[in-house]
Amino acid sequence: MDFGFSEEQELLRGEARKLLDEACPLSELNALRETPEGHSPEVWKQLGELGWLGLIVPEAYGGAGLGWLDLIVLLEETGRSLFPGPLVSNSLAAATLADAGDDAQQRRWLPALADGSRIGSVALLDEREAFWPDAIGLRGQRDGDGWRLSGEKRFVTDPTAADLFVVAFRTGDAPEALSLGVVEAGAPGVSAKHFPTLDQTRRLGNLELLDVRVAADAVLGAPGEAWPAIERLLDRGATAVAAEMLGSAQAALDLTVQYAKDRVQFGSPIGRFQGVKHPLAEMHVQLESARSLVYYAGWALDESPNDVARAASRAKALMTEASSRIGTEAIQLHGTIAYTEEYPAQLYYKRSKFTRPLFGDADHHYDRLLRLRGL
Amino acid sequence: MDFGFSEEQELLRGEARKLLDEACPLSELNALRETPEGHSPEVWKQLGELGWLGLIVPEAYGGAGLGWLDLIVLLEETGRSLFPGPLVSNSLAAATLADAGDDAQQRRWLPALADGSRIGSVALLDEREAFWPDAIGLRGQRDGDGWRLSGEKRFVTDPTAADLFVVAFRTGDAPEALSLGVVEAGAPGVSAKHFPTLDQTRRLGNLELLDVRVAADAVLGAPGEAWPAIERLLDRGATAVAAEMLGSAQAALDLTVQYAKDRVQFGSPIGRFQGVKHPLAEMHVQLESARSLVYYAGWALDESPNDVARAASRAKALMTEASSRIGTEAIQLHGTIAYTEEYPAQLYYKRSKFTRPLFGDADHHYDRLLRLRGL
Amino acid sequence: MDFNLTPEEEAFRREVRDFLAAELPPPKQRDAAFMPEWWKKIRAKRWIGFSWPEEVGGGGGTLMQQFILKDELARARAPLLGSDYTGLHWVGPAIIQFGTPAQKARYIPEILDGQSIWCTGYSEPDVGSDLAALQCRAVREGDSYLVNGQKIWTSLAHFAKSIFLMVRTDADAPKHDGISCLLVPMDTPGIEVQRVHNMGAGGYGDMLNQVFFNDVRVPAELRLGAEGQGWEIICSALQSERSGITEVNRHETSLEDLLDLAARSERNGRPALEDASVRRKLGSFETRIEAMRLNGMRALTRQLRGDLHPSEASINKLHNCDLLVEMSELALELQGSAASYYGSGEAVLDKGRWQLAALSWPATVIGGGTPNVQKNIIAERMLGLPKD
Amino acid sequence: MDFNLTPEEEAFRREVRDFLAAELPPPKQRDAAFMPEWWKKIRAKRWIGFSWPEEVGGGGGTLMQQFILKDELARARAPLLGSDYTGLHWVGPAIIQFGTPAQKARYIPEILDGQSIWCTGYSEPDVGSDLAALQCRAVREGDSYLVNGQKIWTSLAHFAKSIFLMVRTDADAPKHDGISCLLVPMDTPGIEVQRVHNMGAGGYGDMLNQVFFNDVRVPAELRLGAEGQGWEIICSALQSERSGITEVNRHETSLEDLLDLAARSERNGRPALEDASVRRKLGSFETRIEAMRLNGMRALTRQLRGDLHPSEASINKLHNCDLLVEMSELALELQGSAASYYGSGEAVLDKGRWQLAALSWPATVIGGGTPNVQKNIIAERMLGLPKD
Repeated sequence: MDFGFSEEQELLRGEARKLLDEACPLSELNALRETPEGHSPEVWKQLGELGWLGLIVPEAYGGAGLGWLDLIVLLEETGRSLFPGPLVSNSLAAATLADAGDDAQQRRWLPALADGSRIGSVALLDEREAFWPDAIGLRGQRDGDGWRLSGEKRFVTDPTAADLFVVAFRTGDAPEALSLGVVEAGAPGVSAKHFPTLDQTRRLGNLELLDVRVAADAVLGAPGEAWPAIERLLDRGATAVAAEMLGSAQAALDLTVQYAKDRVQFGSPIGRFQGVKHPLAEMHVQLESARSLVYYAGWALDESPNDVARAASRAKALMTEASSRIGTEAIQLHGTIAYTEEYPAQLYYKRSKFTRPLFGDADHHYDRLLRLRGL
Repeated sequence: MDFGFSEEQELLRGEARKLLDEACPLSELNALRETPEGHSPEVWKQLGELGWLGLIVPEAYGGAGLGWLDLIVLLEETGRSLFPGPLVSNSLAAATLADAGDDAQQRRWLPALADGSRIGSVALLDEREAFWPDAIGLRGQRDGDGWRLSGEKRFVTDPTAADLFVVAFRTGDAPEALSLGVVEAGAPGVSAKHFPTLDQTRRLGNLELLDVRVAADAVLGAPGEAWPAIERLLDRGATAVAAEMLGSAQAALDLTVQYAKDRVQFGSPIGRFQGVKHPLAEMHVQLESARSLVYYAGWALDESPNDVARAASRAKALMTEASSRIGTEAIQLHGTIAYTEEYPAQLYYKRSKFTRPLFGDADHHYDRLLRLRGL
Repeated sequence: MDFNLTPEEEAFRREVRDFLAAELPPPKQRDAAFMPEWWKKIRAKRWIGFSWPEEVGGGGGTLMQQFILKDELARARAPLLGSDYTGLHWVGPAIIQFGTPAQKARYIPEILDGQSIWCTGYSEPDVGSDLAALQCRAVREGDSYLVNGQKIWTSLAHFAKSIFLMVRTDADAPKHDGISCLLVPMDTPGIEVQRVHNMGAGGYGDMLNQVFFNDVRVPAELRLGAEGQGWEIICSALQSERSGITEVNRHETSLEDLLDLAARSERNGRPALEDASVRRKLGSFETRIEAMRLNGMRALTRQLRGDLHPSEASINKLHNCDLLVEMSELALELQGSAASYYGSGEAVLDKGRWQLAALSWPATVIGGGTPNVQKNIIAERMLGLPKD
Repeated sequence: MDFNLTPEEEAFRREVRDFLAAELPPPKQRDAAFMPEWWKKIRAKRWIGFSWPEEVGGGGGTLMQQFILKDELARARAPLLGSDYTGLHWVGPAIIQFGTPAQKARYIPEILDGQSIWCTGYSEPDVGSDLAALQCRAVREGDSYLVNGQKIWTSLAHFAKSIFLMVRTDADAPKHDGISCLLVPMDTPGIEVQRVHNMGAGGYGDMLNQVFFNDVRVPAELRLGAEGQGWEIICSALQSERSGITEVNRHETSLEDLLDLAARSERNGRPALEDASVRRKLGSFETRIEAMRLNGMRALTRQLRGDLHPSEASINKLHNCDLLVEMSELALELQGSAASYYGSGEAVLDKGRWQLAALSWPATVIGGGTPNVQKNIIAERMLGLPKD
């Protein structure tokens, strides 16, 4: 038994941290959010060249052929630096293609997602924001051997940066009669838009589909039988977001601990007072525990498929609670400086609220854990 | 506007505290719980002579003709001293007779409840412990112009001390088709028993009814139309229990504050550390707030009937949270001494758990507050 | 115990209510032209400065009248009473209590008439909760003081006309005894203001600044109170109504909005109002808001009887902080991912009022004396626990 | 990262599992005669003292084997490993590390064979969390010490055969340096034991005492370690497996019982398992129990690699306290008024296990180093915050 990372993984962590600190420091975030892309295409290209965009893509399709645990190392670092690039979106699109696509489909799309020449995202939700099969409402109309889609997918991450979308749609009345198809951003009838977000470092928006054709060879797997693949996608999404949250929550906690050591009030550092010290200890406990769960979920994705649902739900649930608490208390334990634009505490706070609902909040996952026990 | 007590009320408080401190100190509780009555008949007699058992009974029926606010002053003091006598049970039985009984019924029973020669209690719950009309299941069978009852009423306070019970029973299929009747302990088919409780200072048990006749002149109000009176009884019960909780929670908090001032660890009183100081401040805030709500509920019972439901639910809800937290933290903030038999902290802890479900816990009342808004 | 009003108080409540019904349009109909007109009208009724003595131009309202006025104004969602919030709440009362006749004559009327805009110079870079440690120096030179130093988190300084400035005039005295208060025009040479943007950049409450004092010369006649009396001025407050009824009514408005949001929301695929956890939270908010109202009325009763504990307000301050944070959190949770949208676009629910709430609570929770400071006050001054 | 066992470890797990399947009857079939037989069998397998070196009679189990053994025993709801809990967990390891050959030969075998019953003499009336302030005096007189003083909260003292006693041998040294450890027979003249009953009087865990020492003469050869080495002995601990897997499995058993209770309960007139608030709490318990398990495995990994942080265990200790308190609270809430019944009567649900839980958590939560102490340890030793 070994609950630790390999030397290669530690190396990856070190390189990622170094690159992100240099190429994408917090001080650049304000400038980046004003660009059309919302992130730096140069840095994205660099990540592609390093092979990091295709970490989990099989080598046969241009990827590094590594596992989720490796991706989690990288995501923890992008979370730490509040990296604004579409790494989660792209990784989930690639993972779903690798999971549910046939050889031709993987050959067609994966290499571009792995080398960074194209960006992928996933479009799951529409009218209702819930993570049960019946929440997906967008209905595909038969069109020869393909389908036609008209409607709006909501809460799509990086909608305007993405070149292609893995879209979930309904092809029957039974709750689980769902399908997955690939829609390209440039295809007729496709338009994407993002809206300003509270977390200005992340983009979110809608994918509008006006009579968009999904040809038979763009449908992943058998039509009407995609729910298991969608559920795996949800678990990967929950784990990936949790890994990013782990990095940013740790950064927020580190910042606050350092402030508590440095800031002198009433003649001593405020970190001497139990009113500051004890909440920090509690947050450390919560975060270390969420860390254990996130790492285990990554391991389960690679090695223990039957464990994934529970592992991912536990990880996202506790990580969401830890991140949300740390985000808020990082503000409260600082003074007024916490909510000035120049100081990063407010960025972590906003990020913690942004990531909370993605792929299900703590309430959803605690509830799901009981369902997984048949309760 | 005057949110304070009158001089007479302050006088009552002072007298009650003095009498209870002398006649019923905490040190006597262990001995009293071993007696058949579970409380001191002598002290009960004394309370009767002082007129305190009939505080809210109209003067015409042998009472003091005072209000709920006066009773709350007394209950706060009995709560503070963990007085084991059946004051809440007796007061609720008397209040329901005064509320729903006719002149003859009041004349028949109230004077004895007011002077202490007989003790009353109420028996509402049976199979289900909920505080909506449909939870009352015991069904009355028509018998001439009266009714016959067979079944078990559960969670009856002071069941073996009481001489008569106000019993709720069902006389129709509609959820609210309920009646109230008086059952005397000595009547054929009536038997009561109590079970050992965690809070050894309070008795709780069952009232068993085996083909017990309730004559027409023992039914309070019109048969099948008692729900409004029962709901008022529930509100009075919630308020009365909350008033007792206020007294005992304050005593538990006082004990803990004093300990924090006296107990020296690591060279200074533990009350200097924010890890002790801040929870105590939070509990003080919660308790003072519950205090405001309890007093207001008492005032509303006397003066503002339309306000009672909301006022009572708010009071019982916040008081239950405050009491439960203070009960638990009084243990945690002390050392090992807290859970030794000789030290009163454990008595307050047990009492806080005992009173939590009575007349609805915090969850019930928060939920009810939304129902009262039509939500 | 009696929660009814006397006939005189009832009459005053009716007067206020009738006036508001006649003169105050609903929030949506209030345009730019409305505010100056409104202030003129309520100034005529002496409701601006209503708690101030009549001899300085105030309303001379009794405590109960103040309570009634604030209660009615908040229920009617009336705008703030007067344009110079800082002048009306901090500077005016201090000048009434500590000012010379000349200072009163000069400053009080312009505060009441909305001709002034005050800011307060308290916090400094190394001085947060421990305010008495402030370092900004004022050295007496003849008839004036020479001020050097820096203030931070100075709300409104970028358009204030004057600053209510706390300076250290005696570096050798114990820290509480060496502070004095100066009333300084912001256009005095040597004052420089730099904006500090907050996290809701451009939005509500974005009015923080740093203020630098570089050899600023302030005539000694602009000192309020005696030299060294600054700490007393900071701690003092005129006898005015302290029930906090305005905050209570504001929370009640928020709760109504939140219930309305909950009725439109889902949790885990089911109506949010069927979720026991959501119901419990909402019930708890309602209960705590009512507790604040009643706590305030208990405090007011004690104030009327003349025995109000000076730390009493800390109890409701903690409730206020908790409610601001928890209600905005629940509102964001109810919105799901839509909570991430910001601004005024179509994707933003309820015109973004909850996002604004999530960005603006820190100004109150931290700016108003942090919860930790309030807890220390309660523990030490009300429960008698030893100081740290 | 790898959560699989090596073939050798798998083989050991199978060995344990097979043994338990063959030899351990289900809980209900275990009668009074069973325990001594059971201890004889597992002593023969060297599972009592499994982490101790073979040369003193221990099992010499590797860290991973210890983990596997504890995990399997707990899953099978096996009874405690050996009858002298204090001897096995505190006294034995200290004697192995600090004892003379004669002390080892005299005490270790009887601990392993269940012939000893130890108690520990740490706390004193004025000494709680600040253990190093202990005052019980031992004065050297020739070949022996004369002990005078008092201990309190001494578990098991009323039937212990020996006490692992911490005394002050040097009143002038800094408080951590003047403490020594004595191994004292309880029948030594001058020792008096008084019971202190706890709140679950007569029930589980009611084994507290005060112990008075009145001119108790203790031969110097019964001193463990050097004079003044007492604090080091208190702080030390033999290298044994620290994953906390036993507590984790115990919580899991509790959670199953709690889910079962919830399935039979109502909240506000509806099935408790349809109540979102109850579901959320149960899901949170499951999640934190699993986090404890994984935290323990991360700690074990670091222990195997030789870089375990000595304060690591505080993280799971806090979870442990929270879970004990919160799970018993929810169980009481689910039972409603039936939670008030105590004892073994028909009215008591689940044989009173939750009432017992509500009365027994303080012994762990307070007795095991209060949560506040654990938070200080985490903040100061892991986060590097300054000491108070």
